[in-house]
Amino acid sequence: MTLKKPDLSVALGPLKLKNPVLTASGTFGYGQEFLDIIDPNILGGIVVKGLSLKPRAGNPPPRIIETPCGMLNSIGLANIGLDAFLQEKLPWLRDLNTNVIVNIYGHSINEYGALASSLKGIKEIAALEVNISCPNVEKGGMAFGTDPDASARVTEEVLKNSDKPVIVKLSPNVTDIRVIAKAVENAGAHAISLINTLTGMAIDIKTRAPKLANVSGGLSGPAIKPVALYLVYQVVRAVNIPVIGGGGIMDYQDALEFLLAGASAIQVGTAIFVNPGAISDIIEGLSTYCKTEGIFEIKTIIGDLKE
Amino acid sequence: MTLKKPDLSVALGPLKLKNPVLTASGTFGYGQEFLDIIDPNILGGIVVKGLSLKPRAGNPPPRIIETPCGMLNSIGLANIGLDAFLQEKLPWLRDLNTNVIVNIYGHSINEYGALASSLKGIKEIAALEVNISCPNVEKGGMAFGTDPDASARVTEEVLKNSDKPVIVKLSPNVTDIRVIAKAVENAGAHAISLINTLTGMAIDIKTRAPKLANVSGGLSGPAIKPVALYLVYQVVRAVNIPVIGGGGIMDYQDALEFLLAGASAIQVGTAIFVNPGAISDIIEGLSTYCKTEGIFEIKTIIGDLKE
Amino acid sequence: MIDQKTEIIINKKIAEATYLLGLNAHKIVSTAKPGQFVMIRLTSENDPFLRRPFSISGILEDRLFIIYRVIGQGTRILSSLQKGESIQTLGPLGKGFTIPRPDQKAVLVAGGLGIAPLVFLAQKIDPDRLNFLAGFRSAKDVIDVRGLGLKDVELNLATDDHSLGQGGAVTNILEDLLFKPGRSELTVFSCGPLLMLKQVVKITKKFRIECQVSLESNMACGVGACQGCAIESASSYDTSSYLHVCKDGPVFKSEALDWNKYDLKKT
Amino acid sequence: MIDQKTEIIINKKIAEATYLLGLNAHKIVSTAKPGQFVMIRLTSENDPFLRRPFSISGILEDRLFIIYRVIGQGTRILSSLQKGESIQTLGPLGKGFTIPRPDQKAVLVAGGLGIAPLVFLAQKIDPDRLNFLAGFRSAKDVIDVRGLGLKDVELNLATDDHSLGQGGAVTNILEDLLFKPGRSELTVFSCGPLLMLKQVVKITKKFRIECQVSLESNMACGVGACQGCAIESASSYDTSSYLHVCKDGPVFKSEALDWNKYDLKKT
Ligand SMILES: Cc1cc2nc3c(=O)[nH]c(=O)nc-3n(C[C@H](O)[C@H](O)[C@H](O)COP(=O)(O)OP(=O)(O)OC[C@H]3O[C@@H](n4cnc5c(N)ncnc54)[C@H](O)[C@@H]3O)c2cc1C
Ligand SMILES: Cc1cc2nc3c(=O)[nH]c(=O)nc-3n(C[C@H](O)[C@H](O)[C@H](O)COP(=O)(O)OP(=O)(O)OC[C@H]3O[C@@H](n4cnc5c(N)ncnc54)[C@H](O)[C@@H]3O)c2cc1C
Ligand SMILES: Cc1cc2nc3c(=O)[nH]c(=O)nc-3n(C[C@H](O)[C@H](O)[C@H](O)COP(=O)(O)O)c2cc1C
Ligand SMILES: Cc1cc2nc3c(=O)[nH]c(=O)nc-3n(C[C@H](O)[C@H](O)[C@H](O)COP(=O)(O)O)c2cc1C
Ligand code: FES
Ligand code: FES
Repeated sequence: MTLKKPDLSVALGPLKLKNPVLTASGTFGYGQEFLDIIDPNILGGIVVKGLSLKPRAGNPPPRIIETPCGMLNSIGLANIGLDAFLQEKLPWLRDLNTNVIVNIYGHSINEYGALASSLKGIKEIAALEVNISCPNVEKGGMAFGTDPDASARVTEEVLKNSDKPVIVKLSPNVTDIRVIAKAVENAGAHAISLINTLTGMAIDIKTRAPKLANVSGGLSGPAIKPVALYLVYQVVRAVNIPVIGGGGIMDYQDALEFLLAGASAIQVGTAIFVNPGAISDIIEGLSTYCKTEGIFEIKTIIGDLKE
Repeated sequence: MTLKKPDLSVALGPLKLKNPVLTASGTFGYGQEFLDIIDPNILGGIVVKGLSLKPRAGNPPPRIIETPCGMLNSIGLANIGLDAFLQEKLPWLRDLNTNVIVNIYGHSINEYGALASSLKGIKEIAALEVNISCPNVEKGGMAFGTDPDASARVTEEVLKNSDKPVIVKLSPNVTDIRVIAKAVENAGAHAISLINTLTGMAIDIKTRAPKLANVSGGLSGPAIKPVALYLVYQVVRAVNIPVIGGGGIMDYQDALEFLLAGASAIQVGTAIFVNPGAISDIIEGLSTYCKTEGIFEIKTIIGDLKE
Repeated sequence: MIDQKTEIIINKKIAEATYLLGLNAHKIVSTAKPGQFVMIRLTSENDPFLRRPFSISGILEDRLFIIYRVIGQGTRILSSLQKGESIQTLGPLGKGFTIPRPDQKAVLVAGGLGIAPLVFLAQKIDPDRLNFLAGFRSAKDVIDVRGLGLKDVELNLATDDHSLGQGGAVTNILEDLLFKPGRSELTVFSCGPLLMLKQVVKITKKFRIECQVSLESNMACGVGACQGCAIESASSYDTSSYLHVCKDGPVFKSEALDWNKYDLKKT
Repeated sequence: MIDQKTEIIINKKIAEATYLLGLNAHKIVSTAKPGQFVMIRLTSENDPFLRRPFSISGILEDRLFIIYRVIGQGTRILSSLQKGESIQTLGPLGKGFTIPRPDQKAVLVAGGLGIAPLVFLAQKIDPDRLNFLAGFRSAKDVIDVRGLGLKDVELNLATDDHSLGQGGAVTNILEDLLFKPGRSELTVFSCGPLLMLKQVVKITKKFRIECQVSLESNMACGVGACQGCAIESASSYDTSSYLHVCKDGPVFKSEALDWNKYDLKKT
């Protein structure tokens, strides 16, 4: 007889996850980098580094600056591009026993569509996460994500060219995120994820120059958790599709806050840099929490906020 | 012969400050609360707690929650109201040898105007700071500050009813702060201050309820510094009126970052709670810095960012 | 009120998860009164961010003592600090207890760590006129106060798990006591978990006995500047609907407060 | 690569603002090579937030040694940690030096704290085939390496202020040395401030001598996942324009890098 364990599985629309813990795009590479320490197969899913049609070198260094309880990055979506991804990374990702979600980014609406259609038919790719919220690129990125119409058009284009569940990743740098959330919902998105980073900067008082070569960057880490949680709370109440929450999650308690706010799954990003063990700690922590609290299925606490 | 000291004075349009350090509204009361520790007269200016026409009890408790490198507050503009301010606080403020700036808040555009006209003629009030950015009140507050037209109309109304320099305090919770900044500049504002708090929330995983009775609150402290600095940098480049920068300033190095980004003066808020001595440390730190770096006048480093 | 660097002279465990902290606070001690508190900065980094409020549990020459319980990040860090290290301490803050007149008798009712401010108060009261009731969860939580300037004071103990003293709630002892004659010259002073305080207030109200309670609330500034520590007042008592624990309290007359409003808060 | 709890066995000052840290790192040591580094988590709180990279300066059984200089918040905290405390250490990371063949001679050129990775490298080289040049600002900054497994190694010292060894830049010693015969079998290994490295690269290029340098860059992950530690490559050498210090380095052949791009960076 096997002992009954708490059921951590959750659903993101058509997508089934063995647990609600995903890695956030750009913080876990392709799952290979931390292999000595983290078995990607324990995850509910892995969201790979943002992918573009052509390889991108990214922004000039310095690209990373520590800030109080967080960090700024201006990586600029450096990535190997579609072809190398398919040849070098996909074979490895295929063999994983977890949901592989590909985060895509385009300069134009067409590029988003082209990426989606290139990934069509690859059944080991569980879903697409559409990044319309990167603050570190000149064209595209956040420019789409701050405008409801453009957000909707990108979503539609990806859907048209894809055979997979489409998750749209929103930017926190907007006046009313519910407007954007509703626009992508109406455009047909299967799920929404948030938040991408907040735009910020830092100045070196010795050189009197911006610390990042790119001047501004994206703020992530525990510093932004309260902002992320509130945006997730708002979006959950504005749409009827599942929401993936994240931003500053460091431990299982943080993860629970997002689940209680209504997120169906969560993403862990910057925490991995500081503590790679955070991934397994969070999954175990959620399991122990469920056991202790007598919660048989974690999905029952999603959105169970007492107001 | 007196030794020459670095000149820390700065100008905010018509307003002259002996140094660029102001206290942020709501964090230094009326200057009396910390009197045993901080002599308000060392300051470039003090911005008193947000004032409304009628007394406001504020939001129900809990009103304050610690977050990583910051805090959330949902005070809700609790204040004694105009009459009590004039009777109980003004006589004391009058005798101060620093710029007293009154932060005003109204439910409607008319209320802003009424407040401004009630403070007309009181020569010891150096300027008004118009709060169109409080996230913790249902009506008014941020509702004005996220809309360029409403921001402009509040500004115009205050100007029409006032004989003082008018500073408009902006919200960071917007898609493009430059649009709002330009709107208030065009409406005639003498200066702009930013940032007010970012909206955020926290959830108690034991009770499963929001930690703040008001659900959401305003995030302040070092966590938000990178965001604040970038918004200041953007606004400085968008308008031709002086900018007062703040958000998460803890020490003189932080203050310098804002001055280099182009702020003509800075506000210290939450730092005071953690370290009341921060106020004098910052003023002294700036003076020592100028001496060490051979800067005779601090105004020469305002906006001196090497890009 | 002074913000001073205070050197740790002692930081030792005195009960389950409970520590006695002694600080060299020569400036703060000079004006500190029972019921007042201090705000301690735990680190010069920014996490944990805010200072932590702690009642003053006693003063010996230039030494200030605090009794604290490790409950979270801040108190965990506090418990790891060593003798010789220094921390920044702001105080004394708030309004303390109105110390009973020499002709009055005082009943102190402590629940758990609520004993902290009452120890300082007890030091100011003639042991003959003092009845110190203290409830704890279990024997291992009991704090021995005799070493804290109270060598002649016997705690009237209750433990929830019946492991020491009287079994059950400390408020039962209070109620028994008030049934005895002579209660009119009594004042009750209490600090502890909210549920206990509510019970104490109910009992003293029934017997029409003056009751002063020390309350807690989340705090940022500790001095009345931020308005973060608001609690609901009994509107009959004060027309502004909120009081501030840091400035108007932490000690309040029980009738100043609106006890019906304090349900949701955890203590 | 392993992330393990490492107990501090020594943390002592060895020169001006410079410390030797010894860790019990039995898992990491088993595969560590000269030139590799570790990422240390300084606190379990969130400020300072990121781990800090430090080169491995030597290994003795299960002990891993680091030489570090206090320059900011993180290293200040590191220097305050006591023997017996534990910190989380991730390593070994990156690609190390290509250790010279027994028939080669090695010239190690250190600038200031740049000596840290070279000490470990020197431990792997026959003292007879080793020439260890080290420049420091002043005599008080000089790190005595003899206790660090290099008892037979004499540093060829230069100090900027002429207080010890040869006065002036350490690169002058290098240049003098390379003018001597027999330079063809030499490899130069260098680590130090950017200006010095540029000089070393210029000199070795002039004499057509192989040169391996160890570089620094701001890092978040240390393992190649974040792409934060990018530096410009010599495009002739590699078509992708950035290399990553944590994964492709920190040790690079000098010709792999685009030295013209490294002007603005502070070191
Ligand atoms: C006037 C006053 C006097 C106090 N006296 C004592 C005392 O003598 N001994 C003692 O052990 N405790 C006392 N407390 C409670 C003490 O302040 C908290 O236990 C402590 O702040 C917990 O910090 P933490 O980081 O360990 O817990 P965490 O739960 O991690 O703290 C998180 C945040 O919540 C706040 N917080 C948590 N619990 C409380 C609480 N009960 N009251 C107020 N804020 C809280 C913290 O200050 C912090 O901002 C007093 C509180 C007040 C307001
Ligand atoms: C591969 C590698 C090996 C290193 N080996 C050593 C060594 O053996 N001994 C030693 O003393 N130092 C070494 N350094 C430099 C060391 O990492 C920094 O001195 C240290 O991070 C400074 O931290 P701080 O908090 O004291 O300084 P702060 O300036 O407060 O740090 C702020 C931020 O900047 C980063 N940072 C600051 N200086 C550097 C730097 N020079 N390189 C990379 N990041 C930096 C920090 O990691 C942190 O994120 C190495 C750096 C790298 C990349
Ligand atoms: C170094 C770095 C690189 C990132 N790259 C991407 C990316 O390629 N695509 C994307 O959608 N988000 C990217 N992000 C954003 C994260 O996926 C995540 O949304 C954000 O960091 C907030 O979560 P966190 O605080 O848990 O890190 C990146 C973040 C960091 C720190
Ligand atoms: C407790 C508290 C009360 C505040 N009250 C006001 C207010 O009444 N009016 C206002 O314009 N801003 C108010 N603010 C915002 C601050 O003035 C400041 O803009 C913000 O906190 C960011 O700066 P900081 O990080 O230095 O605190 C308040 C902030 C805090 C923390
Ligand atoms: S804690 Fe700031 S007013 Fe009480
Ligand atoms: S530090 Fe993350 S890739 Fe090098």
